[in-house]
Amino acid sequence: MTIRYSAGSRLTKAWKRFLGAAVIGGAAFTPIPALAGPALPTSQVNTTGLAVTDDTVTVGIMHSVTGTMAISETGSVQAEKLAIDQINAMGGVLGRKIKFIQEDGASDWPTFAEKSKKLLEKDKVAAVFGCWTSASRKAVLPVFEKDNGLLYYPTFYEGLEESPNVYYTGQEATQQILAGIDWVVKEKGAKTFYLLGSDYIWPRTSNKIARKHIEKNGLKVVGEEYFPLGHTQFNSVINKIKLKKPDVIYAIIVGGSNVAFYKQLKAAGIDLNKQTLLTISVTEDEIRGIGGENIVGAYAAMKYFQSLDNPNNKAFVKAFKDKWGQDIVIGDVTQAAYLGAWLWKAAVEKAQSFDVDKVRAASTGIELTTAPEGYVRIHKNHHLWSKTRIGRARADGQYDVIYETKDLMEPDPFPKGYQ
Amino acid sequence: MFDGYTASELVSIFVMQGFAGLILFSVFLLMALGLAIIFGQMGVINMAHGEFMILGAYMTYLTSHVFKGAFPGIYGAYFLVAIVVAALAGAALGWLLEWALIRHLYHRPLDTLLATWGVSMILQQIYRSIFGAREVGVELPDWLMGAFHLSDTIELPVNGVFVFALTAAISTIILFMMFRSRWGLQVRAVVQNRPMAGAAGINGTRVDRMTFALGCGVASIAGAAFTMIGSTGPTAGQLYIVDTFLVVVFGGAQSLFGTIASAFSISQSQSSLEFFMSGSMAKVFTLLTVVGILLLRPQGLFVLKMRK
Amino acid sequence: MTSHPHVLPGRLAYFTGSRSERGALLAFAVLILVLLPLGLDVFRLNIFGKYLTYAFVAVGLVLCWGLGGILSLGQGVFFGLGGYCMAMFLKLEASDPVSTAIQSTPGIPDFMDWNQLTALPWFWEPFHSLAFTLVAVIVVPTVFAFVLGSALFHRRVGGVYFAIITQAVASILSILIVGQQGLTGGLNGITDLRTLLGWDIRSDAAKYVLYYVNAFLLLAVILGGAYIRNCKLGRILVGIRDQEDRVRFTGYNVAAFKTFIFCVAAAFSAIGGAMFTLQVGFMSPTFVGIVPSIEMVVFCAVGGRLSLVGAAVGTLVVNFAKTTFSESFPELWLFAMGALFIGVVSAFPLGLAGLYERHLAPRLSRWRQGGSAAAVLSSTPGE
Amino acid sequence: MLEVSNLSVAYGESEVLHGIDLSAAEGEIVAVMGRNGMGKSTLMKSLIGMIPHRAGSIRLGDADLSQLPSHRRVEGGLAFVPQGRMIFPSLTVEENITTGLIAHGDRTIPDDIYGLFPVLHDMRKRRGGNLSGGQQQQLAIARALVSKPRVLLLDEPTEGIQPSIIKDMAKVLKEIRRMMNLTIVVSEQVLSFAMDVADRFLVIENGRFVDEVAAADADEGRIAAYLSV
Amino acid sequence: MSNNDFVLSVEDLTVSFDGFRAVDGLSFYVDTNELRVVIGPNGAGKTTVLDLICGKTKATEGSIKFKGQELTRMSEHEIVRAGVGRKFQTPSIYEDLTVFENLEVSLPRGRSVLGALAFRRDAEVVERIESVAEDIFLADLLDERAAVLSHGQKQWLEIGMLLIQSPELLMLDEPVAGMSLSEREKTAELLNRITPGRSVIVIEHDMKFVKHIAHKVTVLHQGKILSEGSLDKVQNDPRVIEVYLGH
Repeated sequence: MTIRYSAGSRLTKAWKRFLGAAVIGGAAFTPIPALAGPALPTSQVNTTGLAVTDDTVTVGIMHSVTGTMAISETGSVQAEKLAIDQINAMGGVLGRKIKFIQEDGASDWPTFAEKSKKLLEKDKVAAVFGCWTSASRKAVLPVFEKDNGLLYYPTFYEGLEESPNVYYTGQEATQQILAGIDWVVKEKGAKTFYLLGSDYIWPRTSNKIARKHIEKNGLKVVGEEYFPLGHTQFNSVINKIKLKKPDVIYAIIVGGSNVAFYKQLKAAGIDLNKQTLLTISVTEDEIRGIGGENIVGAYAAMKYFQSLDNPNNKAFVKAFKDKWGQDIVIGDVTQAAYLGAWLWKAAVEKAQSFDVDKVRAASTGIELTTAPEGYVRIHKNHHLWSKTRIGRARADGQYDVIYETKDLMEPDPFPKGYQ
Repeated sequence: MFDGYTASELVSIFVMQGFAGLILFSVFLLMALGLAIIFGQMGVINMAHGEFMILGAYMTYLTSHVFKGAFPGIYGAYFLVAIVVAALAGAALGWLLEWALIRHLYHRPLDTLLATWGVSMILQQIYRSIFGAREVGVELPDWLMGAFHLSDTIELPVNGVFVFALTAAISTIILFMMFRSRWGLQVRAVVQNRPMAGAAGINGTRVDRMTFALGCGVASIAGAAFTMIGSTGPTAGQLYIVDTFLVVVFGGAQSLFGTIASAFSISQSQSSLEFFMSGSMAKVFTLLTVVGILLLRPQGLFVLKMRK
Repeated sequence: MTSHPHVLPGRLAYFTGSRSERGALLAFAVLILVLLPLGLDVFRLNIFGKYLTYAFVAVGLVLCWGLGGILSLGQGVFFGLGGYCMAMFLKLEASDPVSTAIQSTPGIPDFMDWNQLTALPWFWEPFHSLAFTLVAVIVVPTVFAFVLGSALFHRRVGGVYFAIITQAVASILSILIVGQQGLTGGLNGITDLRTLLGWDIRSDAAKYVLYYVNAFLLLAVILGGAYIRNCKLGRILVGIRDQEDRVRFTGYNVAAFKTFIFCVAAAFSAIGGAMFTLQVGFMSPTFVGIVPSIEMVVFCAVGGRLSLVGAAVGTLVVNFAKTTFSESFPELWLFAMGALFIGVVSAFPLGLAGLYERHLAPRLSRWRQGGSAAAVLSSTPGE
Repeated sequence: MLEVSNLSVAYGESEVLHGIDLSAAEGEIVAVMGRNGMGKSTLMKSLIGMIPHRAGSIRLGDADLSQLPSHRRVEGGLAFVPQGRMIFPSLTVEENITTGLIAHGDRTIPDDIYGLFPVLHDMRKRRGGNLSGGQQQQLAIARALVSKPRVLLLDEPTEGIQPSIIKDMAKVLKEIRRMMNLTIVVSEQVLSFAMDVADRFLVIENGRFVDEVAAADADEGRIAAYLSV
Repeated sequence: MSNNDFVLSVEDLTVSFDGFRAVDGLSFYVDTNELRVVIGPNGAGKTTVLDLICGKTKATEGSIKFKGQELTRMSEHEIVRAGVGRKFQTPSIYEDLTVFENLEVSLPRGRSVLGALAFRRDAEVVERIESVAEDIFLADLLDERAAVLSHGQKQWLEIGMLLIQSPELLMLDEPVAGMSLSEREKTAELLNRITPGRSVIVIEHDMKFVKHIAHKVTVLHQGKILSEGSLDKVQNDPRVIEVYLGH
């Protein structure tokens, strides 16, 4: 399932893949952009009427800044703007500065569809960085497919999708889930699991995969429950957990419900230093709302934590804080959103064109060694190869990274045997 | 359904579920009290009720920050201060709102509904502009953490006990104010016969404003209490509004005792159902039952019998 | 003061009503049939088409709320039910075994497959038929409204209580749809709808066609609403709103009339929902909840709760403002919208149409009729 | 003391009081006599401000009360015992009386009130709605008196009251007048009661005063002609 | 005697609100072609009796038979359809509609939902409405909004709205309240004109008016009949004098 790479062979393999891809050759991809040379004529890099001039290229940022989802999507907007700033500071893409048009999806799926139509059909943007919930992505998907747009989608999500017009820069479900469960089984000797989730497709699909994986390993799921979004009363399920005494609470609760869940868990006397809890939905962003003291000791399985100790990340965190304030926290999705613009830039430069078809053709195999999470590469199924890490929540709202998969996890949006 | 539980576990389930129901009851009642005062006594449909609750939550958040900065030594006490601050802030805003808007709409209850919906949108955006779109966490003082261990398997969370106690206290105070204070006397007189109350020398306008402010203040106290168990974000208030209205209507709009009974029955049924089915379905069933009973008995559980 | 001749020429006149109504309707028809299609590109036109689907709800509310005094805060339920019926048909068409070959169970909608369903649920089966679907779009929401309305109105639940209960119903249904995602598509809704009997509904040509279908349906609904308002039933409704007891003691079964108009409003909303699905290409539970339901009441209130055309115009104005505002000042949008609510409700209870009737129409008629206006004004009431 | 001039009241389009003039001296008891529907209650309600008047003035001493809301008129020295008593049924007797204290911010019910109406003291914890008609009438009067009025308005106090109690009521009213030196304006259609209490009679028909008689010259037959069926 | 000979027979009718018996074992009978006036002091239960007959209030005990049908078990609109019309104390008309429309809405044709939808304003309808309008002195005001009518005209309009339904029992609660003297005279003339062929019950205080119209007078006091008979008889009944004048 995962493919091993040695540090040494990584570049070579990528290189071969790169050559294998039948695209405009020559300009070797390098994550450190070349100084802007003589820009290619617009007529050559833009044959489909996108909003590209001799100096600028226009992209879209489309997230909710109002409504219930604004809470979650703010970080993504900030990351995307930071990436665009940085790229512009380095000379832009194909010698053109990136201009962005920001649209508010207002936490409302039809609005997302309407705004994506506007961005693609009126503004003719070269790419869109946006969406957060699956529902909003599902709503805009037909628009992107019909208008042949390009969407970089940052959120970890349920998989079950592979659109030619979308690049998924967060992890799909198996990447997060399998590594996490394997780890908890191995390290904690877990035998029984209690699965919890908010009531919509991502938690349900994820728990389905988790359950299959748990049962494949001969272990047991002792409970599985879902709650309406925004639910704030978890006392009943906490009582059940207390009685069932599972080895692991596997929680995929999202949004405001998290706050209630962890506070009530703590208040009920469940100490997460003793009771193992593994989540794939709580990033540093969510902890701000939950309060570090309420979740300290919990484990999270995802690909990025703010505390990751590598030079890429240090630079990223610093730049992010310099731009958006020192108090800010950066979660997994924020980092994934940051990757979007860079991946697009790399693909455009490889394709030497903004044309969507050419960018898409160039994308497979694009790698980013400058990614804050370390290294990512675009799989031909439009998802990213990435490592999965386990973090342990600290009282200050950060995670200690205590484990990472040795290998990159292969994205597998339609996992055989887990459906 | 009970397979796999031992007898003692079943007892524990019973006790702890009962207590979970009590906590839910406290939450519902706290939410509904303010509304019961405003809707039940004044006939105003305040759709911004949820936003008044959130105001209380944000006040708690601010108070905790002030304490962290200025009085770290007595940080644990911030929560009690926060409740007072929340009550005052809610009452002040309510006073203002009544003066600016509500008093012009007393004879058009459905229009108060629409206008206060507009108020709720504006308040949400104000919160978002001031506190940001993200949820803010309020750190609970240590003394509210943990659980009372009654037995090996029976544990009652301290904050749950506190919410329950707070609700009991607030309800008692409100009942006391309604039925023992001169202000409550005026409110009841105005509700029963507004023109006659005026002819007896009671300033109905002032009573209205105070009543509205009190209802809003209580809503904010509920919001402050919610920071212990829920989230604080600009839009969190909307989650509660339907439930809250149902509690009040189900209880019989003009009866505070009805509100208490209705909060109790709704919370207990939801809490028990949650044990047997998913949270979503439990909620659907509870709401359906409430609506069903309201179809049979539209005036709610309790009606004040009065001859006109 | 307006003086209507009490003998109307014939039944057809019920569809148009007074002179100013005729004028407003004509102007609106010109706007949506000629000016918008000429002035807007297909993208903007499609967005206006979407707004026009909300206008169905607003027109229904004029009958139910403005005329009959029944404020429903659950119209999203009917919009949603109509939309879902249409979406189920389109989804089944999009889920043929070939395009879904990748699934564990090909031939069922993708979200069912994700939720481990291995067969199509029974209530989906009839939605293979377009004829059934078209009937269901109207009948399902109407029957639902009938059951709810007759239960509530026979118990004489009205006013605020009715509003709160409809709100609770909206809340229940949206939790149910989100909770039963294997059957309904959950929070995502039913997405990725492509063709109607093989005709690609996403093409520009289809958007024009659907826009016009929608526009004509809306005009038909407005005419139907005008008929109801201008015929005897409309006056009975006004009577119920203002003097319910008098109507009851005139021998009318008040509950039956209330139920009827509630059903009509539901059916109108449902048509809007179905047209929404066709034009936007998906249906989502976000329409069933209380927030959109209340917003639709506001569209109606802004346009004028007593004017059919006014409500439709109000819907366009508010939504257009929302799009424009939220493009330029997303943060300010909620302030503007909130202020609009408060302003309309407290200062202009009759909305835009009220402003027109009160300020513009008299001036227009004076301008048109010249001196004869004085005669109208001088006709004093008896004694 | 009380000076009402040119008072007109209309319900919607139709005027029901057409320019009433009424004055009452300190310590005087004036009876406004008339059958149902002649405008007695309308007059009383507009005096206390429960319904708005279209024109005219209401002066008490030096103060013009006509533009004030009801509770300010009570503060200004008017008190009202309405037709049908209108006590607050779910409030206790004590609470009902207390509502009258609020205008002047007083805290306790003066003892002489219970002295006048001992039955109210006995029943002070009972709900007002559970009292008999006569007791409710006493309660309504007590509620009015605790606001320390200079002018007491009573609207058909005998309605629905046993004849024996009516006699007592007349006595009590005169006692009150004596104790507090009050001006009392009472609307009535029961002649015998009015004859018992009033110093002067005004007869109202169709919104106008049509006759005025001092008690000394009162011809029972003359007034009865206006009232009898 | 057979009570079925009467159009309306009310027997042992009682209604109590929280123990208070507003109507207390009342029995009375009204014949066809009869105009009955009910008088009595305020609070005697006059309006409550009308409420009970038309179904607005449900009786605690007793029976109300109208042409042999038991009204206490029927819903309000069924009672109206059986031929009972009732005018309220304060004129309740549709102020937003014209006089013509007020009468049209009251026309018994198109009483079902579908009937109302299919209702057509044909020559017959217009003729009927115009003739009733003539009766109630509003022929010239047919196209005015009802809101602009004088109080007395509103009273007439409500009477007209009942007349147009050709009820066999017409109940009028204070029909001349707020009317000028000349209006009262016209109303008395109207009532005398419409009584033949039906029964009319009127609650009224204006004794001059009562004198003009009453065939028989019933005096209610504290929910019971105090006296009944010709106007002369009740006016001289000492109990009536006592209730009205005291002593």
